[in-house]
Amino acid sequence: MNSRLLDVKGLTVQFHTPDGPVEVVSSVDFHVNKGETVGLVGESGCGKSVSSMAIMGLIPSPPAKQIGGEIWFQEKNLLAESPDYLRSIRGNSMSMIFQDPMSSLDPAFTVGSQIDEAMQFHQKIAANEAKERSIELLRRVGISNPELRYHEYPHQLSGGMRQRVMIAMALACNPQLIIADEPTTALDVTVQAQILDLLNDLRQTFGSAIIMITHDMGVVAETCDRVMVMYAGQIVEEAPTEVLFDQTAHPYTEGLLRSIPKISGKKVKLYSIPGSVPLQRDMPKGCRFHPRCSYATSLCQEKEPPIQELAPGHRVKCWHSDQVIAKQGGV
Amino acid sequence: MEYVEITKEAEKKGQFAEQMRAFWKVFSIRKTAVFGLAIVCFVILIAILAPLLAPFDPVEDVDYGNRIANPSATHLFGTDEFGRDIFSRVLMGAQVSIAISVSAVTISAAIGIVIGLISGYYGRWVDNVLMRIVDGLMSFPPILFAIALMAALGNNMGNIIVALAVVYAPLFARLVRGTVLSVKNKEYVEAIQVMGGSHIRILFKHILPNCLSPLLIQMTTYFAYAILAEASLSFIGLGVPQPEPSWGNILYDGRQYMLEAPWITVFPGVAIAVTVLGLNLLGDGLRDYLDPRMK
Amino acid sequence: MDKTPLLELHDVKKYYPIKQGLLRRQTGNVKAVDGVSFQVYPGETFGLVGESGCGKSTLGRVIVQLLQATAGEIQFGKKGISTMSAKEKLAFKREVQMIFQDPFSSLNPRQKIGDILEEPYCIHTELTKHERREKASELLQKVGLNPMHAERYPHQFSGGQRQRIGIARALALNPKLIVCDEPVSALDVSIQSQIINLLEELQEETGISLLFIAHDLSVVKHISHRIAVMYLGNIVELATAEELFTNPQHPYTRTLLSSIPAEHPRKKRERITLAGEIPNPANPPQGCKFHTRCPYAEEACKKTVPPLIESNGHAVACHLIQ
Amino acid sequence: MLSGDLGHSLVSDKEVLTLLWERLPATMALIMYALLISVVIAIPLGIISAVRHNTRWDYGAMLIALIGVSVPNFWAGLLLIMTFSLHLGWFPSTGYVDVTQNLWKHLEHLALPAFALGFLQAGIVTRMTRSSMLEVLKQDYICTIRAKGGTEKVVILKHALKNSMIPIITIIGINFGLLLGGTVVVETIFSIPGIGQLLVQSVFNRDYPVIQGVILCVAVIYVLISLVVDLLYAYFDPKIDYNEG
Repeated sequence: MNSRLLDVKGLTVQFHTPDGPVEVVSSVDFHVNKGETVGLVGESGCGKSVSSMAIMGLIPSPPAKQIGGEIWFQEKNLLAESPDYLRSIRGNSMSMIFQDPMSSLDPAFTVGSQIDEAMQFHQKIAANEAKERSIELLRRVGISNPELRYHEYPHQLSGGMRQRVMIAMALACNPQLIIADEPTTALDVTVQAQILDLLNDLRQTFGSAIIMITHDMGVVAETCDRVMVMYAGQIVEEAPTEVLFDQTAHPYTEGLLRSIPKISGKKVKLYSIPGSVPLQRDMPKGCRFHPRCSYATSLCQEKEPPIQELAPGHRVKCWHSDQVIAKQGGV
Repeated sequence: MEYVEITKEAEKKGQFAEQMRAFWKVFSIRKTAVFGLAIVCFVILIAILAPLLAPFDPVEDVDYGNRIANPSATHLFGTDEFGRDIFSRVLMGAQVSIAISVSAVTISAAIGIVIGLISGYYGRWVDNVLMRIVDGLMSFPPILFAIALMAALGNNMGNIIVALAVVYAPLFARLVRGTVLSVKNKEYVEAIQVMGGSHIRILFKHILPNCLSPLLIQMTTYFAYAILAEASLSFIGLGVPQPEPSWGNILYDGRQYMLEAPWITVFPGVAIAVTVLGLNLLGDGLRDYLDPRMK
Repeated sequence: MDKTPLLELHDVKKYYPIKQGLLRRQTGNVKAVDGVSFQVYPGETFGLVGESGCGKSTLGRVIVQLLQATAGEIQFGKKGISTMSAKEKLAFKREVQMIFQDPFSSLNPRQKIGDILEEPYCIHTELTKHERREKASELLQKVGLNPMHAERYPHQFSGGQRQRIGIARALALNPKLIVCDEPVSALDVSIQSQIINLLEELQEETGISLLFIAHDLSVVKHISHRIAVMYLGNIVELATAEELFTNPQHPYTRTLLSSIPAEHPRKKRERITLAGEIPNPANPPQGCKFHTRCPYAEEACKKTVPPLIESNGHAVACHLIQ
Repeated sequence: MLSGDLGHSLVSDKEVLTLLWERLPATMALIMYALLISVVIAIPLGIISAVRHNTRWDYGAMLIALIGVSVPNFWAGLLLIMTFSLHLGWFPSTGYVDVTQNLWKHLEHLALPAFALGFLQAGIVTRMTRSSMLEVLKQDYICTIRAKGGTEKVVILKHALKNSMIPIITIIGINFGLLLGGTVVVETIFSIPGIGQLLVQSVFNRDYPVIQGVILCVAVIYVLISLVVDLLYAYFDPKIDYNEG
């Protein structure tokens, strides 16, 4: 229990819509240990970003109607704490990197002043000391000429550099947890590689735990120790990264992995998951994945599968996970 | 064959009704917008029916015994210094004021569409020349420009319409051009270009329909502006010639008697304010419905 | 592949003027596409990869004539586009179609799906309304949608479904070539593979040629027969998909390939990391445009532009290879 | 005309330029006060209604703004005179005292007209401030600041406000024409010897050289204002760099 940095229990998020309340995240449980990188994988609308925003306490209401469950961080249930307390840990012991570096920096202020701010919100620090530390951080995230860049505005930097600035900002107060929401999706391949390398490197020196939110299994393979796969607001599979790739136990994870074209090896026809993600207001009964699942039986249509622990740390929410694993053994 | 035609007609009508229903469903959520629409409809109705509703002739019926009379049962809004019935003058004034602003805005919107479409779609030197002219016209404050035009043209109703149309047309041209430019580079227009669709098809089937919603929103706002402008012009004696009633004219008359007969100025003022308020509410509602960015 | 090419590009260039100052005088050019030549054969999928700003999308738009080339010649079926008569141009526009990146802006929100799909027939054929409707519902079935969907509006569909509609529209006139500009990059992974499979099936069925523009290397590798890699407006390497991925020659291609995230946590690659950022295309480096970031650059690279030299169907533009 | 000679008035035989110089101070003072009043009312009101979006505060502020854009300024002027000078007697109803003669009297005379003129502008600016703030508050970088642990005060007054200023300044610049135009009516009502009143008088007298002079003068002011607006842009939007051309 001591090694647990973050413990999320039964997190549920409901949104108000004109058609009534909609549950975007349905009783999600997970934890993050100190210093580890955990992947949260899924397609758009699966609730992965909303979960992370809930952890940060950044879901505005409206549209949020209700946030249920518990989020334990540093011995405190964040959902029961005051907004002031949440603000005091945001950017301090818990920080965030956003997807689009083009729109995540305030265009009207220099990048330097925005990093200074991250420190000044939480520490009593003299302006020139903050500046010194910001320049050091910029150097640390691989920006050349940091003294010069400090005075530049976001529009003067490329996408890759802006994402480095975002990372510097997230690191400003030595956080214990960094939530990275699709940090490389908006970037080119070569830049993505640079940023992933940087994150791996920083994680070793700073010792922060990272929640890596992504839809890209490649990014998961590159960076994560453990992975959670989300589908339609629920976690459907959770495993150490290698186990997830080797002993996939949920049909959705299997589909995700198999629908990515392979660089190596012979060309085979791509696997594709039929249909599309169900809308929140007409969520199928039973297992939420059953209409798109090739293993589905009448049981799946009727009863929602429980979460089973197949091996230590490998949990899956499927009635037929044995078949899924068996099939891979056969290939 | 006839049967087919009939069903087609029915289908079209059904489609329109369906669209109107869809519109109403969203639009009616905003109570203020519905209120605005109600006001505008009410004012327009009054303007049309004014000759039937007015108890007195606004110009000819002069009640000498009752000059500057308080509002009463006979004269709902009182009378002015000639003993004319303010209620009738405000009703007929609605007709004049609305006719002027509707004509001016419609004409300027029409001119604006033509110039904006040509300028935005054709681009190059035509765009340069037209936009220079538009910028030149826009470098004068609208009301002063209208005053200058009225001074040059002389005041009668036709000239107010011309003056306001000239003043507003550049603003519509700019708006339409802006929309054309943004729609022109949309991928669905490019898809038609790749297919070899003609300019006529692209302009009228794909670009123009997409310009109509911002145009409608701006027209609503400019109806309000035009009503204010007409009133301002008349108020300084450069608008509708006396003794024809317009809201601005009545205010102009009432100015001298503000202390002893405030009703002469209060009622037409209320009429203007309520109409403009209705148009603004309606415009806001349309913007929320048609322009999702503003939500 | 010894057939006659369907599409041939000879040294095609597209420059955008940079206008500055009060008088909007031209002070330079952004060389978006700076001398590109290649051929696309009937029935093949030709992949065009590169990072943002390399000119791949501009090139696609030049080929479908949305943009005019500044210099160079594009030949389609033995006929130069610049020498085509108005009638031949219309025929060309019938045979070359395009699929766009953004499934949300590529369909007119005010048109019903049926009307969108009938439009190609309105432009190019004399079919009656009834026949056009038939065709439209056939198209919908072909791309895996319900013919009933013709009565709906674009906003009622998901991204993947809209992309299917875009494909149906491109297929309407039985074209010989479809330029696909990042057709799957806006889609979710599970939908991506559906669309890729659909394109492959349609190609098998109709023998159509595809020019597939994308930044995702694994997708391009999967779908293409031959691939060209672009950097700052030039092709730096061109080879068959297998050859390019197993035997990359150009330092830039190697960097790109090494940047692809691992497929499996145990198969992490040794990465070549590039120095610096992509130079400004308005002011590209002299000589080989890649030399400022190339780990192997020599004196010669700074001076002369390396030509694209082919041997055994594998073309590379690098001084160090020749 | 280009040499600065605008000719002579047909009525008073004074030089047009001299006439304009005599009249300009009153108009400029009136416009400045109106602008000041409108900004002081509108920006806080706009911020409140954006921050308290869809609450009673928002509806209240929007109602005030809506009345502002719907009430014609001459009517507002008449009502103000009726209430505050004729009935309550707090302010003089008409006339003008130059600032050099008596500052207090100067302000007293201009208070009502400036309010009548500024009310419309205030309505427009409030609405713009609100919609522009709402737009900015939706941006990703606002979320970044919250994620850094910034207080709402910092988020709104430092970041959101600076980013909202561009459209607000634009609308003030565009509607400067409305202010200029409004002076014509307001000066007439309040008998202020400004160029608006001069214009009306010369239109009635068919004094064409003066009309021409006033229009030219106003156009020059308008152009100067656009220049000021452009300079303000450069301050609020670092992307605009006039050195690059």
